Amino acid sequence: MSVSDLSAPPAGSPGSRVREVHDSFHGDLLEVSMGPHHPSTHGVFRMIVTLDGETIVKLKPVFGYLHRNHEKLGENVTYLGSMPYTDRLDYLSSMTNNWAYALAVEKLAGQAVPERAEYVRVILAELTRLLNHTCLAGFLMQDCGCSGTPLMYAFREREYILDLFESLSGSRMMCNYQRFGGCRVDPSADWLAGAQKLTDRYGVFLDEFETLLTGNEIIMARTQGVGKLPPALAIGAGVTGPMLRASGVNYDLRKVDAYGVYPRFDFRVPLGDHGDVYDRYMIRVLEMRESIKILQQALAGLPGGPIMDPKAKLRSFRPKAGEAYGRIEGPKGEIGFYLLSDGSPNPYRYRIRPPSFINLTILEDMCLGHTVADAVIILGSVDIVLGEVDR
Amino acid sequence: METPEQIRDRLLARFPGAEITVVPNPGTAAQHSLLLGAAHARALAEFLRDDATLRLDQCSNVTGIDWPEKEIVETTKVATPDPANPAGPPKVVEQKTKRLQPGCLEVVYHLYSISLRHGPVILRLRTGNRTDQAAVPSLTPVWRSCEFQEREIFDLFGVTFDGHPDLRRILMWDEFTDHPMRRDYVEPDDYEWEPTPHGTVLEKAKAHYPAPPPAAGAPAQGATP
Amino acid sequence: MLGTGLLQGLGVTAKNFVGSFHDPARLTTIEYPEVKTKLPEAYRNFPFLVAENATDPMGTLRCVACQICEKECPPQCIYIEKSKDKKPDATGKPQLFPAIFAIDTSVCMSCQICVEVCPFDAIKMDQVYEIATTDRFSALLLNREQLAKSNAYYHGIHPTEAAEVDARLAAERKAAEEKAAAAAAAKAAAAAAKAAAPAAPKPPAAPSAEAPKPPPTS
Amino acid sequence: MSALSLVLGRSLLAGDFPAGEFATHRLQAGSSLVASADSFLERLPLVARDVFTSWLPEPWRWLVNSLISIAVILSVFGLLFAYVTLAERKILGRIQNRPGPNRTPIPFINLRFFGLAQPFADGVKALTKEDVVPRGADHLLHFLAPVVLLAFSILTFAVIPYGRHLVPVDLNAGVLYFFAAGAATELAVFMAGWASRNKYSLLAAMRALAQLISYELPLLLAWVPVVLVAGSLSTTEIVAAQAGWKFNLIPHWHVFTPWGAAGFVIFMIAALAESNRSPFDLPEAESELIAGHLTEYSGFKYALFFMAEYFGMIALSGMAITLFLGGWHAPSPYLEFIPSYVWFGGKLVVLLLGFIWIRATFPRLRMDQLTRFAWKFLVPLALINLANAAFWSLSFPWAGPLQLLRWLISALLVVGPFVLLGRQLSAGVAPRVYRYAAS
Repeated sequence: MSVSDLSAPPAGSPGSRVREVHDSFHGDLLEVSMGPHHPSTHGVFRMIVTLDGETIVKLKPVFGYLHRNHEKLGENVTYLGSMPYTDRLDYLSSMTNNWAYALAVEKLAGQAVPERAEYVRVILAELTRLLNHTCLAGFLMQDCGCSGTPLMYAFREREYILDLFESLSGSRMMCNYQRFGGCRVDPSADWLAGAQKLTDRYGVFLDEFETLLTGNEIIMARTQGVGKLPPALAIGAGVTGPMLRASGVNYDLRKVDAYGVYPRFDFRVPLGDHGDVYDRYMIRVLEMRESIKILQQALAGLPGGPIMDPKAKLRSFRPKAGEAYGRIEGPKGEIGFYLLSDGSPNPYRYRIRPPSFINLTILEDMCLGHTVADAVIILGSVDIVLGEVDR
Repeated sequence: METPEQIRDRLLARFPGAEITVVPNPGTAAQHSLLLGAAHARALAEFLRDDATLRLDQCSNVTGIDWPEKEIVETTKVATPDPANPAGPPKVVEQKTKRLQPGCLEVVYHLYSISLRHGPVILRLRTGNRTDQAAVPSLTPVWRSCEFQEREIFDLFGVTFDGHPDLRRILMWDEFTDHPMRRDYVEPDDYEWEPTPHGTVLEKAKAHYPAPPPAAGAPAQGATP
Repeated sequence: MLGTGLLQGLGVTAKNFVGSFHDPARLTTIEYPEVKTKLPEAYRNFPFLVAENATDPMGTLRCVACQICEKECPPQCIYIEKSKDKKPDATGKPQLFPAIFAIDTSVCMSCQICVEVCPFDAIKMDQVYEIATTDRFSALLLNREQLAKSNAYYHGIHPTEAAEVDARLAAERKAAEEKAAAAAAAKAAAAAAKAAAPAAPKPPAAPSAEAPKPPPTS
Repeated sequence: MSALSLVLGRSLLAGDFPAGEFATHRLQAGSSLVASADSFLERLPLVARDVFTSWLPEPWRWLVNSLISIAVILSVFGLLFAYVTLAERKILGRIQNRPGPNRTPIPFINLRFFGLAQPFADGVKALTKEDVVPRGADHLLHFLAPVVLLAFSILTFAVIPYGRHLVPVDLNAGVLYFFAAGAATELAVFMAGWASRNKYSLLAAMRALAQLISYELPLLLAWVPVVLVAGSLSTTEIVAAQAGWKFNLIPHWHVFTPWGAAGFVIFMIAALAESNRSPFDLPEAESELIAGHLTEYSGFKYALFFMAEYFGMIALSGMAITLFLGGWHAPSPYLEFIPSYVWFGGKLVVLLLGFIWIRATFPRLRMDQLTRFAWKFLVPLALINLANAAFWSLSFPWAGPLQLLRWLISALLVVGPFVLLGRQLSAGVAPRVYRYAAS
């Protein structure tokens, strides 16, 4: 089904297309409140959508239904005490949240990390990326109207990764695993063998998953040309992660910041040329294939040695006064932590840069001129988790 | 990338009247920042975005910091002539001076360049005080990514951004009046406290439920002697 | 040609349908109340207090009410009140003990930070998960008696970790005993030396010189 | 277009070919094979009915016979509905690597037996749930919508021949009656959407109407060739036209001709859309419109909607069997000892499984794509298919090598337009190749 003759005008700046229609031919505009209890707003997100027929002429996102003032909580507990709370930001990718926070604190305190811990962090971050992207593909297809089948396949594979997380950190989603200066537990040989087995099989699953979805004409018709995001707008709006790369901007913090031991691994950064929903889906699939490559290399090259820096302190941890902003490439984009220390055990200011919140900045621009059905999948392709958006 | 001092010098050369100070970061991260005056902030930001050697096209992170009024006690050693022994060495007396550091609200912008792959350059804007002069110019016209983050700072810290296209509360509901991220914020006692056995929560729970029913209130009472 | 992708998709679902009858990897559901997965050893859910002895849990709690966990607990779900008096711990050293130790499991998020910060290995993570109740308050607030579980139980759920902890504690006790013995010997020598001088005051008895209880070998 | 109408007009005027082909089939139907197939089992339903009603006086017997037919249809298809929902959930589950509902025990004996009691548990739940009507709703229409919907879908069962002797009403324009009653169901959906006073329901109602207008046409155009070839609008005649086997091997079903296969596929696609099934379940698109026109329904009214949806699905499958799959005819002369109604049921179950399989696999189309797919793809294909069927009828006397040519031309008339229209339809939509950053 061609998208060229679709009556989709190019998306303008926010609100520019709002028109007051009261003549007898066009009728009134219809304002629909999608959410906070809507099946495909991925939680308690709400969009106030103004419709002309089924075409969106205005879309205002409304946040805060899951707001618990996470940053205030962070200021009232110790540096260590914030670690379990970071699990609850983006609860699909707690390991990368942990890492981003640990990285920021290590920057703040000048804490070194042993090599083995860096490798384990890479392994866990890439497993998290697999988990997150698989889930996203499943949810996106659910938004497209699949009756749960891709989602259940995605969840089947996610379950294997969560089993790994559980046997390492003790919890499936709320891992609370990274520490300042290393990781909490050393992965056993059994665990590493399990991770290796999963890595070896994952490509097979992806092949089957792609057979089901990637070449499917309905999915291509639904997603190609929908929610286009031009690169200039994407950069200006602070969009990061797979969404930015789907717009064709080559910016992957694993390459740019070269944090951890990422420079040692050979992997490529896939880029999209259209910046539409299909590209966002495909970039994630291709990133998963690159993650498998990183996992293979990291598991093969995992060095021995301690998992925690012996000088790292758990109790009475007081970094000296100063500030630091640490960021990593999370599965959803740049997850960063800004910490301001006044020398006390609690941070003076604890700020999270939530990627999915900032990626929502241009939601309206992407949705204007499309239909309700498109808005749902555009939102799905942004990949939001409300725990992180509302904090 | 240029150091903050170099950036400051270049900015001063381009915008002669601008107020730019380098705020050093004593921590190990050594991410120093530039404190901009409100008058030129937007022009400076636009320059930073468009300048060929910097090209800071991405504003990654925007955050607020609350600095309440603080009493600072400074001790200075003053040498006064010893009255008992005028001829001898002067007596050193410690004088304590108290001064009130005025409070302010600060907005911090972390800028990165996607095209040149460097950063961060950190900008700071400060309000005059925490009450009636809590406004800074908005940088949303320069970087679109500030839109929601500045709304969040307006919501949680109470900084007003001049020139923001859509400055409304974002995380709290529209009828909410206070700014929860300020350090002197007091939680309202208007929501359901669960009687937990300790600390402030129990105090509030007791105050809020003067006579709890025995079945529901028993745990709190049972745990606290 | 139009439709090939759709047909391939139908093939994948058909493969999964057929596979669900013979391939365990394509029918992954575990029917929960009847069948339960084996929990990994690292699994954690809600803390408990370790007591050395199952028969007298309150008397042999390792906890000395130092309140570190109470301070570090991120959601502030632990409430401790110290005892007024002291009683001997496993090594015989007089220690404070928690007169009240309550954990509000409706607030607890099983983050394990209390376990990590505890210097006495007194609080460990449990593996319970079928703990739903209809009472929102009292049933979710666990007191000292409900929290105390024996070291044997700890060995049952986290064998590797428990063995490490026991080995470490045994080593610490041995070191303490040796130190105490050395101190007693030194004191005895000093006393012998002082005995020559009758005017010398009588030295106080070293508290740690009492015979320590043997560590439980559960 | 004019050429097409010319062909059609000529063939209709000539009037000999359908009768010719039909007569041939009749001849075969009258042969010894069929006579031997009309066994006791075949007559069993009638015999059983007559045991009850033979003692009645004539006008009463007719009435009671009709009532028994109605009761049997309602109970059989009610039960089929119940177990299709269960089968759907279980098959969807199996496809999604989970067992599906399997825990509901049979009451009192507490035996699970693969969850076979599940539909009854669902029914009890639906009956005991509170019936919520929004305050702003149009109460009368809100109440009427599920009733009307269900009534119309039940009406469609009247003309389907379920077996050799099992035709509830043998109308001579049965097919027309069927589609007239079937089309009214969309109006009930619109009624529900309008009466609910809910914006999602209203959007669903708009979608339902657009879908009705778009898909009624290909649905009708898909069966016109059958009528053309069979020469009758009566369902029994159409089934009779498909009797017999070529070389005792290939049945004379319409689906085994090029135009019949194409017509069958078009019919099934349009039937998917007519019964609001995935991938055309736009009116109740749960990821977009919560539950569409069902948003404000609960309890038994909601169950009625479901029942109507499944009844519609069953009826359309039954009509597809009648039109294209040889009705109750057995696929092979050696299998004729199995009663005809069993064959009908078997084919019905296969088609329903196809519906479920498609639902498990495909995502949903968008509204504009849905209508474009109908107008730009299905309608032209169906029109060409009509011409194809006309050609097929005209070339009926061709024999020998000409027979091969007949097949070739007819197949070309199916494949050629499909490829061309498909290419036009999928212009701009293709799998993509991605580049990788240099560093």
